[in-house]
Amino acid sequence: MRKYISFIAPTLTFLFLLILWECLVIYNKTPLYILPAPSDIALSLLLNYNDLLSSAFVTFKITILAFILASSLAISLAILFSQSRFVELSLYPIAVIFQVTPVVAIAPLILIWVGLDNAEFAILILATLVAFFPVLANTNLGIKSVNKNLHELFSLYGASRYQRLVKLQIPFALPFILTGMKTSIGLSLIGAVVAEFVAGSGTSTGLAWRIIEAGNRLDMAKLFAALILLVILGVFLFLLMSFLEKILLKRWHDSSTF
Amino acid sequence: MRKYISFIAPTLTFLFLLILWECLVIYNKTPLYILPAPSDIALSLLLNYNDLLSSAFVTFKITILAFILASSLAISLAILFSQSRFVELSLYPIAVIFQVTPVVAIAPLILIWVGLDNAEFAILILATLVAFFPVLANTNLGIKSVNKNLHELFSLYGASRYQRLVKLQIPFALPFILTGMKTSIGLSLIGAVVAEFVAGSGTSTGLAWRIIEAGNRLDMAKLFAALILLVILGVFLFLLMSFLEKILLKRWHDSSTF
Amino acid sequence: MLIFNNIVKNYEEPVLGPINLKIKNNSFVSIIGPSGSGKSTILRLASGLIKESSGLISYEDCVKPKMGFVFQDSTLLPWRTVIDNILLPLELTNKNISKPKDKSLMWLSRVGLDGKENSFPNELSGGQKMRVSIARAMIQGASLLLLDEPFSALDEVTRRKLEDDLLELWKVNNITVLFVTHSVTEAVYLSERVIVMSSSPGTVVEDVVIKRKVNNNFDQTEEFMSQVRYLSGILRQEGEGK
Amino acid sequence: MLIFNNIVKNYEEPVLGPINLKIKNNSFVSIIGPSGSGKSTILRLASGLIKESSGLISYEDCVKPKMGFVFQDSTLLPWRTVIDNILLPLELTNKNISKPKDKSLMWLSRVGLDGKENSFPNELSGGQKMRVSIARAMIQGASLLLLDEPFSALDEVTRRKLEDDLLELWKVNNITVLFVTHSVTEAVYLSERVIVMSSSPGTVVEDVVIKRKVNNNFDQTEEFMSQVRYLSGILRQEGEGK
Amino acid sequence: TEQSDDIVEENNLIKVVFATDWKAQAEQGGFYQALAAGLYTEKGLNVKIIQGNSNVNVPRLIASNTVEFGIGSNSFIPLNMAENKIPGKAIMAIFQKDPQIIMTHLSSNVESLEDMVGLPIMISDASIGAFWLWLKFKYGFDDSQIRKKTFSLAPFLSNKSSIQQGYLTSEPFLVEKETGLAPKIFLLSDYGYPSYGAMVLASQKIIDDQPMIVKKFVDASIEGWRQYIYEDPTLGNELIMIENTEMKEDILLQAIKKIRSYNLISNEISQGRNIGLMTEKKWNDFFTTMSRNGVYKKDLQWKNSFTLEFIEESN
Ligand SMILES: Nc1ncnc2c1ncn2[C@@H]1O[C@H](COP(=O)(O)OP(=O)(O)OP(=O)(O)O)[C@@H](O)[C@H]1O
Ligand SMILES: Nc1ncnc2c1ncn2[C@@H]1O[C@H](COP(=O)(O)OP(=O)(O)OP(=O)(O)O)[C@@H](O)[C@H]1O
Ligand SMILES: [Mg+2]
Ligand SMILES: [Mg+2]
Repeated sequence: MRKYISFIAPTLTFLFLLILWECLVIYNKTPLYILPAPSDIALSLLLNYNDLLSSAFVTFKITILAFILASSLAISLAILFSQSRFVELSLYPIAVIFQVTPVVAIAPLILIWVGLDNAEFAILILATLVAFFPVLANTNLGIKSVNKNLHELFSLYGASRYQRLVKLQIPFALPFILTGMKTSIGLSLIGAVVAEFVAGSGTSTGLAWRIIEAGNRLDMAKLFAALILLVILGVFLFLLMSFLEKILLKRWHDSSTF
Repeated sequence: MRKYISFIAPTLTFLFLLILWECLVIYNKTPLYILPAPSDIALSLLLNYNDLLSSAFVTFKITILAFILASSLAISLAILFSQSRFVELSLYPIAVIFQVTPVVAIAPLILIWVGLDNAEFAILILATLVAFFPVLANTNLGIKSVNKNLHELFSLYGASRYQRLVKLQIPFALPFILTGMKTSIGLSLIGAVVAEFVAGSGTSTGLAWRIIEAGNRLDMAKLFAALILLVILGVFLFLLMSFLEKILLKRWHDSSTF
Repeated sequence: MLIFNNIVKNYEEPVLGPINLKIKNNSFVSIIGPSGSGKSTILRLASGLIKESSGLISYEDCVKPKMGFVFQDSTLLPWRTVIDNILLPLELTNKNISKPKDKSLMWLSRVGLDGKENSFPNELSGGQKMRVSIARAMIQGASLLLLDEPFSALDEVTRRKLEDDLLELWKVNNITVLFVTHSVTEAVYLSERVIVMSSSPGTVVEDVVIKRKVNNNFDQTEEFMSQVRYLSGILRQEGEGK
Repeated sequence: MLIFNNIVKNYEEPVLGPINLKIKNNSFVSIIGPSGSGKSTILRLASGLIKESSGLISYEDCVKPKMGFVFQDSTLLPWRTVIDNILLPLELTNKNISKPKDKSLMWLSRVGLDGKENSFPNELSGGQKMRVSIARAMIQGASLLLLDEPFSALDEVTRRKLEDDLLELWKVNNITVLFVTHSVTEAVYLSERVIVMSSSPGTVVEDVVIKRKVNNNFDQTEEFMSQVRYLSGILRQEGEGK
Repeated sequence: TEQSDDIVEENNLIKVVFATDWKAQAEQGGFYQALAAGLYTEKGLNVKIIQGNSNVNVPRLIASNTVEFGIGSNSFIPLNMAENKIPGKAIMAIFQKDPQIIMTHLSSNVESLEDMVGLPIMISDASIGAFWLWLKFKYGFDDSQIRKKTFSLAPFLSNKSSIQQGYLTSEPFLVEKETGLAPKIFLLSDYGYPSYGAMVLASQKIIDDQPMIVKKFVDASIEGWRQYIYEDPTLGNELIMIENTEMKEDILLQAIKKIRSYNLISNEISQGRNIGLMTEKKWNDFFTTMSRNGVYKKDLQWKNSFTLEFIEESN
């Protein structure tokens, strides 16, 4: 029982919410075009099965790519920061700049830069920009939180910067990094969708495309079906990260009871 | 000298980037409508001083409100999670759902829900949704990372849940929370802008609106002036948070050398 | 009365037990034994911090007494100053003590740390941290003191002073002390009863009542020496038996 | 030769110095003194982990010798198993030792931890952690050993065994040992020279060469006892002078 | 006050809300003119205009009775409403032909819509469900040609071979202003695109319950448009520039000129009469074109998407 609770608890909540939603819609007679009931959405999901799944796959692909790119970029940057206070002070604000620049606003520039024919690449860049900051901030915190005593141990043995990095700072920062990544993976997904909204092309039609399409047709059930797929994807990716975290932190870290 | 480096380093980088930008634009004869030079932007900033500043203020206000709302919400939620594993398992996925639902997609619903006359309120809700997750994830990690020995100490003295929370978990998690907030404050700003993009009615006149309108009219200098203001706001808020972090963590935490 | 009834503790492998012990109220009992034999584990079981794998731990009247615990590693809150660390138990038990600050300064001075009240833990030496931890365990007037090698990081002078303070405290206040140490002399000097542990898994191999005809300069007497020799002998056997 | 020339260390207030010391190569020097007198600080200065506020520390030939350090609190990497913790110095100094694993298992067994090689630090008792830390300091064959109360968390049997191991190691390998302890008997038993510190700020109040006519059972001799009594007396004065 | 109570008396004026699909601009000038000149007030209406943006979904606002009136950008929208049984319909059409254009640079060797097949075109989200469908079946355009049109013209301007959609009254002017060269324009309606532009949609509730109010709104709006395009637009423009501080007069004036010269709201013959006109024939044309090509099911109750009861043709 205790073993399955981590599976049962969220499932129960979901079921409860779905039923509540269904009942509210039925009770209030909310029309379909304002808020479809879960049953309508499920029906639409079945009807548009093919479209929606292939779109979800497109979005999934970009999300994963953006996530990997963003994480590696952010971790590398944080590592760079840890090597030099000057670099950190100089570049951290630049990272903040990228974080706070809205995708919508820079999409045109990126499109010009990569060329209209590389819209997918533009999406990838934009999604990466959306996702990288939490990993950066958390890796930075993690590396800085390394115990002074452990640092002294490494100094004593004349550890090179590289050794200190891979044998001390990274392992120590791992729980921090993973938490950053747990935030980041959701942002990658959001980023992939938003970027498709603002810079997409007709050649790759992710979930944003379906949302727009359904919105144009006022087909709310399909719109919500796409949204639900998106959310399922998000929760799935999050659970994946949680699982990875559990494996990586297995025995030693206090937070790994999760 | 060492004392001022945290001020000089980023300033130098900025100056360097600005000069590089200016030179590149001049050298490539980039037309204004693609990428204005910093000097053009500065000029536009001066010319549209009043408009832009008042818009920046509107955005600033929403950002701060959303940030406060998001942080308190996220911290409360993380605290709730720490009290019951069951609640955590049930609600964390819901939080993930809110994180991965694109603002663009739920904006219409929120707008209908709060009413068109309350567009500002809708923007606030949306910006809050965008910003809350990093604080949640980090507070959660922080609370979970509390040293086992310290927990035992508190058990020994029969500390109540409340005491454990305010005297152990929160202080311990503080560096984590603050890092989450450093990510979050940027997201609040982004959220405020994006929400205004998607849910702003004519009455809201934040920076997003300036950006779109200037873009529509091809006034790139003004568009970039608005973007630059946005970025300055973002960096300012980030520095504010860093400063707060420095004060709060002052002496004890290993990461507070920042 | 604190009763260990057939207590066993297992992690992946068995580490302790079965243990049967009765600790009388107001007694001073020392536990000695090789490193890793489960001394700390016994204290943690007694305090309820960890749960036994089998067996039963019970207190007289079935009420958990108020406990002070000096952990083997000084467990200080890094974000609190020395004085605030010492005040922690009072805050947590909501005890309305008059002048808590004065009381904690008194304890600080007793452990020889006058003037360090506003230092943070990371500014203290190893022994100083331990002493703060001792002061903290003492301040709330516990009726059961669990001390896990409290003095082993201290120089002999400080240690001797604190040992005498502890004895004084024990005699005056009717408290029960469960004292882990690896110094046989310390155990014999302080306690009424010494329990010797052996390891893998930890069990009690000897449980002696200390005979003490005189109280003054007990540690200069032959009686003292012979008991130390006896216990050391057992320990040595244990150590070499492995 | 390790030379302390007018070394002073201040934090917010002065904590150490001025200190003048010459530690000859291949000597075994103990430092004793009250808690907080700056013993750990001296080791950290000697190893270059912290910088002196004024004065100069120099090594013979101006080359930093290879150092092993047992910190006062066992500083283990929590994500590494015992054996991987012990192997760390070899990894960091990129020393190509044949069969590093065997060597570390040998050390593990010497500190009495056979079978614990795959445990994680949080699964060890206090004394076991310290012993891992000792094994780690020993494994790479340092020429300068800095030991900060390495044995104070250990029971007497284990301690006595490790003391003898240490002496053996020192004699066979031509290494220099700087040994912090708060046990006068330990200091006299082990070392050629004992330095006594006083506190606030930490200075050297006594610096004696240990006379040792016999080597076998030295600690049973009157010579041993008298030197212990002498140093204890100084320490007691220091402690009570405060 | 609760706004879903939709109609509230205020100084004896009846309050109605009108949601546009974009920020205040000349393309909605007539409504602002009517508001500024007090035409609505004369009819006893207190009209509140809410500016939209590309994300405001007007049909949904109407469906939820959040607003009484709103703009439907093209003929697809009322049909989509009918298809989804959304209670509301088109009551008048401002632009008799949809001002949607596709533009290329003057130097481009694209000479007609057919030439664009296979080339990337920047299209807005909303248009993907509208004229793009028509282009697809009429000329064989394909979704893979679509690139997102951002709010900025920079991607268009920076690449001499790019193609983008636009609004007759706005983008060409900006392009010319910026580059000195007017772009090549392909007005879709010239190629037979059968849509109306900028229709007024009304909620079914107000049509059923208070047809008089609808009628009054229509009449006042028609008069507003007449004044705005064919008389003096100053009042309307002033209001627009208050509501949208980024709007400039030169843009407004050129748009008015274009609306007049292209006969967008009223043809040469009627010159200011018959504004707002819709005909069943044109609706029928539109629907049959679309349904024949599979955009709509043949049995769609297309007549539910509009009502002609509030506008009448005059000669
Ligand atoms: N980071 C610091 N900031 C301020 N004071 C410090 C700091 N580190 C050490 N001290 C002070 O320096 C003095 C010497 O400390 P040190 O650790 O060397 O003592 P020690 O002789 O090793 O004591 P012990 O036997 O208790 O380990 C102590 O009084 C301590 O409070
Ligand atoms: N979390 C754990 N997981 C596995 N084994 C553990 C754990 N905690 C303790 N042990 C084992 O239990 C045994 C007893 O540990 P304990 O800390 O009680 O020893 P101790 O007698 O206090 O030793 P010391 O004198 O070194 O402090 C040890 O062998 C230790 O390795
Ligand atoms: Mg122990
Ligand atoms: Mg020390």
